[in-house]
Amino acid sequence: MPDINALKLEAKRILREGIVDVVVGFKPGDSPLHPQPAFFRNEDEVEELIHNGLCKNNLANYLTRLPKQEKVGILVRGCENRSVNSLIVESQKERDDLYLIGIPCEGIIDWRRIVEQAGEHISMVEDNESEVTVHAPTGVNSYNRFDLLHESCQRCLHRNPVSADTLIGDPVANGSLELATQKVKNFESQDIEARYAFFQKEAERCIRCYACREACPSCYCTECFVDHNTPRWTESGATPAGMQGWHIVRAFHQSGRCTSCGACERACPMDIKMTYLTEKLNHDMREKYNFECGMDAETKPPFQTVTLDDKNRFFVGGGK
Amino acid sequence: MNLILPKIDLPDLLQSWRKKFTVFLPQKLERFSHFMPLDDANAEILEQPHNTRIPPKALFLPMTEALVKFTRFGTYDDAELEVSPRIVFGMRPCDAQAVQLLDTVFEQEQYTDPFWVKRQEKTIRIGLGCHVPCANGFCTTVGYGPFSKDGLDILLTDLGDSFLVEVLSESGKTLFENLHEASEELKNQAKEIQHKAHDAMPIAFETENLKEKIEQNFKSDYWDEVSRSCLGCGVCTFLCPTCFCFDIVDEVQRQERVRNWDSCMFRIYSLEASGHNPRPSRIERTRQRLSHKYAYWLDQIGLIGCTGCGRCVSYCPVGLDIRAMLRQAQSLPFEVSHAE
Amino acid sequence: MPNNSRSPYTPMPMRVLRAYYESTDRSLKTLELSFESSEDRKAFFAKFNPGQFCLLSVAGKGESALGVASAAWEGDFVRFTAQRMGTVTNALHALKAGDPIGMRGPLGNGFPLDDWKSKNLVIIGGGCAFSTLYALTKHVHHPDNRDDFGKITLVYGTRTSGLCMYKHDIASWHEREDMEIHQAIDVPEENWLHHVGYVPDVVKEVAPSPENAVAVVCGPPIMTKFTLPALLELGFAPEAIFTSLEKRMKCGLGKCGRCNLGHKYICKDGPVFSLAELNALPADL
Amino acid sequence: MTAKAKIALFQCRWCLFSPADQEWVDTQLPENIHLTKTPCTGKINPLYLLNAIQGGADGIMISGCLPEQCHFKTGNLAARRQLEEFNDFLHYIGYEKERVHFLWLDLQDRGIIQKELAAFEAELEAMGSTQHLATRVMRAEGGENA
Repeated sequence: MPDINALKLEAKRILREGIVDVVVGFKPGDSPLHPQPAFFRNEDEVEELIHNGLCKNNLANYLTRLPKQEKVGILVRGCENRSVNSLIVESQKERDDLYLIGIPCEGIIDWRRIVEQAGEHISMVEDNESEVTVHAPTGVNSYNRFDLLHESCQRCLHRNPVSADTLIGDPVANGSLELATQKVKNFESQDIEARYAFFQKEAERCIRCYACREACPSCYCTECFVDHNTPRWTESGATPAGMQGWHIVRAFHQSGRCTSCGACERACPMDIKMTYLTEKLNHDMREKYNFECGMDAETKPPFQTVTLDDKNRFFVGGGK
Repeated sequence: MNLILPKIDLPDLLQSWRKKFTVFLPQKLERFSHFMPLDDANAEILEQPHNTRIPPKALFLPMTEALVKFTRFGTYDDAELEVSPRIVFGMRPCDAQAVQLLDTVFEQEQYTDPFWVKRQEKTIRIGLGCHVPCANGFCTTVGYGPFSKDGLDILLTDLGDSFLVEVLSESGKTLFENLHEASEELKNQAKEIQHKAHDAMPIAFETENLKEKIEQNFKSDYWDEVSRSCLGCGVCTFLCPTCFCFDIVDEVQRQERVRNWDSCMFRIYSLEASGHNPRPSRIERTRQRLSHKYAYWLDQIGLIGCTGCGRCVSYCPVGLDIRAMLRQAQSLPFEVSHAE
Repeated sequence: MPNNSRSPYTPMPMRVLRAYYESTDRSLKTLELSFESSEDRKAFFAKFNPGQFCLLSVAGKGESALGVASAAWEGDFVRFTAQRMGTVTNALHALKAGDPIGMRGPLGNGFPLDDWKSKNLVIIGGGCAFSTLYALTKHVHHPDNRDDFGKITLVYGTRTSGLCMYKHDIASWHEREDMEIHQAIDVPEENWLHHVGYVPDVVKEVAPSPENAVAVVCGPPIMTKFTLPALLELGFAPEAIFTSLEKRMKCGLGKCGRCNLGHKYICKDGPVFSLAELNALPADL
Repeated sequence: MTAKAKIALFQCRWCLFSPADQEWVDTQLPENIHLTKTPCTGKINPLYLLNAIQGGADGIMISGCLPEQCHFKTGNLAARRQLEEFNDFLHYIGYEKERVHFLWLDLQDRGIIQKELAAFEAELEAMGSTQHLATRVMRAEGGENA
């Protein structure tokens, strides 16, 4: 866990010294399970700043929502740092306008798992190195932290910020590629019927609230393809075709742009699994183009670069 | 009329209803509960204290439904809708109250929505009171309660190994024909449970003058403050039992004009063809959502358009809490316009 | 299919009787629709009042709300003028005489003509929003109705002379003795004999008397915004100033929720509101 | 399958250099093949493919130019990356990979597209129709249970 006082000091310093206009972080919510993203504009406000394992949002999301000219300080974990880099590559923000306070991350706790274990009346959650202690009217219980983590965090590959201006806390051990790709490989090893059945079952619960889209830092288009009416790319209602179309294209638009932060899945009110889709794309980007999104602020994603080296990657038509 | 139903008899009773009705009751779907039709297998009757994820308004106003069938030759016909008689079992009072509120929208004298009415007429609503308070609900705050009877044909109170069955309408009566009248003792026990549940619900915010404060501070910075971290997704409105906005879209391939749930939190919701948008940012959209529930409904029917189910609180992706927002609204300045 | 059982979401069948461009730049097209069923026709005219709107349907494209631009006495047809804007209006522009079309309506409340009896009318319009005012003027002109109202003053402004709608009628109105008509364009043009300037300025210049008069304003939001204060300045009471509003609409029945202005729905409670009513509602336009 | 397999053909308008082939595509295409001509394969958005599948196509053929022969220099390279990945992705979620067929044509080729289309059609007919990926033509479940 980051030293909260060190975080506050750094946030206050950059505000005081005028390095940034606003610091994006978290503040406590009404319930201990739901800290809220918050914007600190002066030193006094920073007193409210918190950062713990229940801070579930990808803060990079707010970079495209804040006024363009503002200089922004932002608390970044591994995934958030990479999302920031990806936004810089896509010209959504200038690196010079940003100050990244890096936090090595030990994973985000899935609040729904806490509720499953301890009920919904939670008065306090203590987040320690390896254990999470939950205070509920039924009693105080401790759980293994790793088991409570959100799935995408359990298999997270890059836990440390990659290009932070300052790092609060000591770097943690990064995940293994094997673990990170296991899910995709397992899914791929199933037969086609089982894969479709899973996809269908997950997509079917969609209510088209677009929380996944809004929670994703990469989804910053002013007009999404589902909002178009001429042409209407897919059905706009909660019909099988509409729901599947949405999930296919939403995920596909993330090819080479997804940092596996899992914010989409955490935002979903219907507990729809989505990261197995984007993980597949990330896996392909890695295998085919040796590309990992957001590792630096220069490399363009594969779909933005073309090279003749590709020419032999396909079979050639006409029998050649 | 107060009857007593031993819990042991419930599965058989539910199955016996299936001869004449489609019986919807909350069943487990993934990690939450959802209203689904009962089949042969005796479903586990969910004893979770909290609500289904999707409110039962979806049984009356489906997420997607055909309104009109058209042809490419330009003829139009009503979409057919066959509704078999149904029972919705285990509706929480907040959700039943919400359906009652929506009746005032869809069953107006001037324009009645035939689809809503058809579903409504064919449905018997059996409510299950909440003897265990939920974490994020605030029904008593907005003037309703964990055992409120509005919009229900039957209200059940959990007495441990049996239910007290309060019959509230004629159509509900026929369903429980062979049950015994409850003893005075059990009736009193139920009353006590109901009062206790009511008192256990905390008052989340003051509603006095709330409407005036919201209305008078239409241009206040308050809206900017409370909406700053809002993502603009539709979770709060789609999971809300009283949100009813819909979009009408032509699905060309199916040759149907359908209505889909829509949300005032979406940018395109109010975007006009000219490019003008009366609610261009999340500030105005949040204001619309809160004002609609806590001011406009009051003007229209004199009731708060929020039944305090707490879904928007539990599932907001950024942890925005309507209770906190309204507490903050209470600190806004306002002038008393008419003295008593 | 019996008509009385139709759901309020299902359009009635109509046919395009005439379709012609209204403006020289072809951005405005007028459609005159005839009824396919006589029952529908009777039901429509039993309810119709100038100021109301209808939802026109093009199968597969959607619906669009348009104000009715004809008076009931003109004949068994309904006139609309559509500006080419989005998907539906583009489809409307592609229609020609004889094509089928769907229509729902009349919807909304129209102008409160009964309250206006024996008063002078000041009619102020701008651009294509003039259509319902045209219907109003036509209605009042009918000999049966003319004596119910006092003097008519009409101010109609467009960006250019080419964008002026219903040119033939408007030209003839200049000849009429029972009305005063002021036409305006935004920028000077050759051979233009009328006012040059924005509508609010023209209103101030013409200075219609507020004495026993009501003013009706329909125009683009920016014009309305500046015309209303100009009228107040001239001495019109907020209760005597009326305007017709529009917002994005879907159902037209006060159900789909998007056209609300505070607790009122523009489709169901409007679209005509007096300034006094508007002042009591939030400025959510 | 009783009816003929429905094929959506996306064709880069430069890839059929031979006027005879182009004329055949423009005028004599069998009815079960729906042609969409694009300025370049680079213009083919994955959404077009989705639309074709959801519109009820049994298979999709994309014909374009060889890498060095693109009229716009690199349009087909971009298309190759995206469309290949899209196909892989659809396969991942349970759509048969064989239903999307890429035909990269050399400008010197003659008469190939006819043969390829016939072969593709036969292949699709052998595979039968698929229930994988919902189509827009299908009606939604009456909306009874949301």
